[in-house]
Amino acid sequence: MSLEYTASEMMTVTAARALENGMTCFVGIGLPSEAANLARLTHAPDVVLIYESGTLQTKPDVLPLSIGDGELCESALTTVSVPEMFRYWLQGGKVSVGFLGTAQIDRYANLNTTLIGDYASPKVRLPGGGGAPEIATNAGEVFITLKHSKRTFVKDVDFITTLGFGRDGKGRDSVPNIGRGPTRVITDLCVMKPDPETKELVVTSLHPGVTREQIIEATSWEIRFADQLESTPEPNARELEVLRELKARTDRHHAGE
Amino acid sequence: MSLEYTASEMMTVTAARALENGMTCFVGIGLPSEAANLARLTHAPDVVLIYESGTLQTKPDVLPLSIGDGELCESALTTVSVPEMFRYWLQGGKVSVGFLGTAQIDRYANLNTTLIGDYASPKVRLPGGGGAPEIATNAGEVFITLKHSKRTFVKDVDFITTLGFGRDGKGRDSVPNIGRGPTRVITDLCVMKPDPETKELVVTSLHPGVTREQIIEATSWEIRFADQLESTPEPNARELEVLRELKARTDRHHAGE
Amino acid sequence: MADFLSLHNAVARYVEDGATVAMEGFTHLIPFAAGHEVIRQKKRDLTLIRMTPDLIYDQLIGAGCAKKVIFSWGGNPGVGSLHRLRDAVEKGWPCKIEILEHSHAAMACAFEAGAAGLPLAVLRGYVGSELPNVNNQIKFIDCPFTGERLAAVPSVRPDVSIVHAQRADRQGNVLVEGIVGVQKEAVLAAKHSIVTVEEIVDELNAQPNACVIPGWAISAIAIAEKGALPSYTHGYYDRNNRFYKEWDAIARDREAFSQWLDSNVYNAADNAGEKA
Amino acid sequence: MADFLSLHNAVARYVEDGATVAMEGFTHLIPFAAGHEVIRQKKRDLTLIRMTPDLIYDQLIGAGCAKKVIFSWGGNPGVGSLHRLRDAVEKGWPCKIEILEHSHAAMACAFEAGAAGLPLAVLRGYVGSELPNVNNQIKFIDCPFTGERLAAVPSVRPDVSIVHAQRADRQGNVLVEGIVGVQKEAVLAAKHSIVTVEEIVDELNAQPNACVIPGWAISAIAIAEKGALPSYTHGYYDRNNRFYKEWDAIARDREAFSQWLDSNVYNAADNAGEKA
Repeated sequence: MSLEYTASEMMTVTAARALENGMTCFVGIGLPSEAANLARLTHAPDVVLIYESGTLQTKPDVLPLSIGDGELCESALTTVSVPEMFRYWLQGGKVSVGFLGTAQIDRYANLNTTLIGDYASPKVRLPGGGGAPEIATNAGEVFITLKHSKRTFVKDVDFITTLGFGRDGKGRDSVPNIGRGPTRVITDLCVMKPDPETKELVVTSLHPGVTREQIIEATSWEIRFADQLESTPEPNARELEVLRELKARTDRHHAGE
Repeated sequence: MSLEYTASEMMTVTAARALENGMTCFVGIGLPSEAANLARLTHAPDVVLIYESGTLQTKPDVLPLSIGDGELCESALTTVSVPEMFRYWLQGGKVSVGFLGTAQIDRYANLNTTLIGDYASPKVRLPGGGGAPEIATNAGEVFITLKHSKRTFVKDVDFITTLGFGRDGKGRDSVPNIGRGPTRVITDLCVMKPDPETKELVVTSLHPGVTREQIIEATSWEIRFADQLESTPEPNARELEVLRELKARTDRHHAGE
Repeated sequence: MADFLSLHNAVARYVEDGATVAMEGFTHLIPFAAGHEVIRQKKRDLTLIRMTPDLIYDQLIGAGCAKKVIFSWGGNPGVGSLHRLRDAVEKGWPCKIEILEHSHAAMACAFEAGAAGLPLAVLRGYVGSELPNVNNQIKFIDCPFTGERLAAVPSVRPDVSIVHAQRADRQGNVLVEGIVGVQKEAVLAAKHSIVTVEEIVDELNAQPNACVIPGWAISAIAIAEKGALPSYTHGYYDRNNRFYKEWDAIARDREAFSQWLDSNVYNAADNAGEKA
Repeated sequence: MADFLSLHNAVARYVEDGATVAMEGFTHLIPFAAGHEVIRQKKRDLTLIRMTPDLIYDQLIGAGCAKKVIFSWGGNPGVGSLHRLRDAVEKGWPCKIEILEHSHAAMACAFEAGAAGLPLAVLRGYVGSELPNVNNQIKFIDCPFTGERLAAVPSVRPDVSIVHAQRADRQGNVLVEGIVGVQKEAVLAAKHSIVTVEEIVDELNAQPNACVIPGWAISAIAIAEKGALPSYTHGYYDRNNRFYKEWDAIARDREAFSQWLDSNVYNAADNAGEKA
């Protein structure tokens, strides 16, 4: 029996499945937040979600539009100040996984959310680093989720806002007290992981119906594929139902005043 | 009309009068706490009392035995963590006056609460610095109150736990971001202030009935007297009544379980 | 002891041209009413500090109040770019602005250090990021105990901080509840501070460890009902998410923005927050 | 996720001979029941960290559990000396102990830095004090922005921290209320942590910004009713000030102390806190 679902749903469900029950997850807004809450509402009821607004162990009923929606605070175990969030909880080593989105990613999983072009006179000015630079280094590991396209998957990012593995893949070598960094990248086409040696991102799993050519087409560098290339398991009915209800609730909520 | 009062009451009332309404006072336990609360209950109803236990703007009905009695928290505007107390409120420059006691004080108003004798094998081990070292440097100014005796008023303290004006009176010179230091010392015999030039403590006011000889006798260095020696005003009836009631309430409270 | 002033008088007294100003509120409690008052009073050459510039700084920048922005995330949360910020950075409209860019962790620590009266904040940060290449205020020190290399940034110590809160009592003590962000730090770090509140009450009814800022640590308190709209005030009203989405279209276009500013700020009373 | 253990099992599992242990509680919420359990289990060679050693460390030192004490104020608050601490320091009874002495500000900052995962704390401290002459863990650094000389101390990162709190819910989340001291920092800074609580409840009923420590940041939770006596638990029972005064006479005399220890600790169940 095959279910109908979109590539975007496939991405979110796959990202959600990456989170294990009991993990402590520092959640970025947007796609990561959608995936993290789907995980919490399905296979990982005890996943602990933390948002940089200071909301600890929050269980929002609808997805927040911003990182500090009232919903997050009302459903949190407690809410701490933003300095405490970054100092005690993130830097203090209490976060097992940071879940990030990005505007641009390169082959060493470095993230750019600063700008396209030159810093002094940018072509496109992006919002900036936010919490990501320290989430990426102080969390135990990092999951990244974003849509796959030539524009977003570039060989070298214009600017390293947030460290993946650096310009040469060695950016974390011999740095004390640093997390493992990006351990998987989940897109609407596939899952990628860093090569254990070179740290270059390698496709390890193709989503159902996606071809190698589609991925090559959507990636600006010569993307490699794992020898043991897997096929990503399809979403199940419950995941799709929970995700769709969550998004419908969210849309209704944010349409109101 | 003359009232009956003890030397100890004279000391407390004089110390209390040093606090002005609206000052923000970081209060040490014991004599300073007694004086600060007397001030609050008499001429300075809006004096803000802060204790190092984190209790901000507290109004205890009885004197606390310890720096963290429940009374302090229950009557406080709010209670913050101890790191916040020392970082935001004291070091952050929000305290106009630190009110301290001490075991030993010397002619440059340096305080010793660490030990008598040698550090490695002390004759008497005292409790230690507590909050005093940073209260004395981060508060706008410092008031000190203690009983006058040869044992407590020494030429040079055995150990500078807390800076007055250093071993030579120049300990605050050209130190950036430092408070004015001890501006008055209130004992059961007199009030002393640092000489504006040398910073050596000088008697500026004699309590009623006290002679110069008594002070010379109770001080281990050759104490100087100001040219314009004043006579400390006597306690008034209301001050004595409020002080005695406060102490009676306190005794009853602490005698209970 | 805080003075109770009108919002107009508080801004007139404490916000000078050329000042360094932090208007804080992490998504929650953003002081929009006060920001609009700053625009109405045509303050100029401000250095604006804020972790998440948000719509309030987009409006201030578009209105020409800013010469420099110090920030760590400059977007319309969940929607996209701040088009007025981009227009100023990319095309210099209405004037060229300088930016100084940090990470959230560094700015949060810098506010904390400012409140703590320190000249610098130390954090385990910026590892492998290229932000230190473009921000000369990011330095590194070696831990004298372990030798570990740690980042250092100057503390934030604004001339004026402006925050919004739920309520004040008649002594000027202020309760901040919910997502408290760096509001308390902003007030304590600043030379002067303005707190706008929803209401003034006889009793704060705060819990023992509530986030309460004493009146004697605040310069001025001004009532601004719904002063955080289109952001929200926990316990009073919700975030106007729809307006955040609508802002995208308004801010994309200089003309549309200028018209919005005319109708909603310049030609509005100082409780303009209500209409945003 | 915290394990719910008996106090005996929690101490047996996490407090090893030779460990660095912080039992915190600033006058309020001092974990006496847990301290007594450590004495009963005859733990040895502990490095004991605590801002205000208080009676609990006087008892541990007198019982021979400590080889070193790191502290900033070692007295019986409002009463006088800690005679067991003095006897150990001055006369080496029952064994010689080493002391490492700080100011409150430095230790508070060191706990904060430990919770923040940093190797050091930076403060404007120890100016003119002779403590740096006798404590080689106090160093000075120059601010790279202003050149100001600032004190630096190593952060506190104990092997085990033990604190007492009002209550936990069934997921092990703990509410601490009232004078919160450095309790949260102690738990977050430590490799392992034991929290004793007055009771376990279905709902914490905490305010939005209450001091709540999540269960997943705690190693073990043990019920210890009246576990803070003779100190107190805000909302549950008052401080036994009379006992603090009586302790002076008990602790002055080795014999009286040993008898007290026999009757009230060694020959008492693990809810001994109740009788103290």
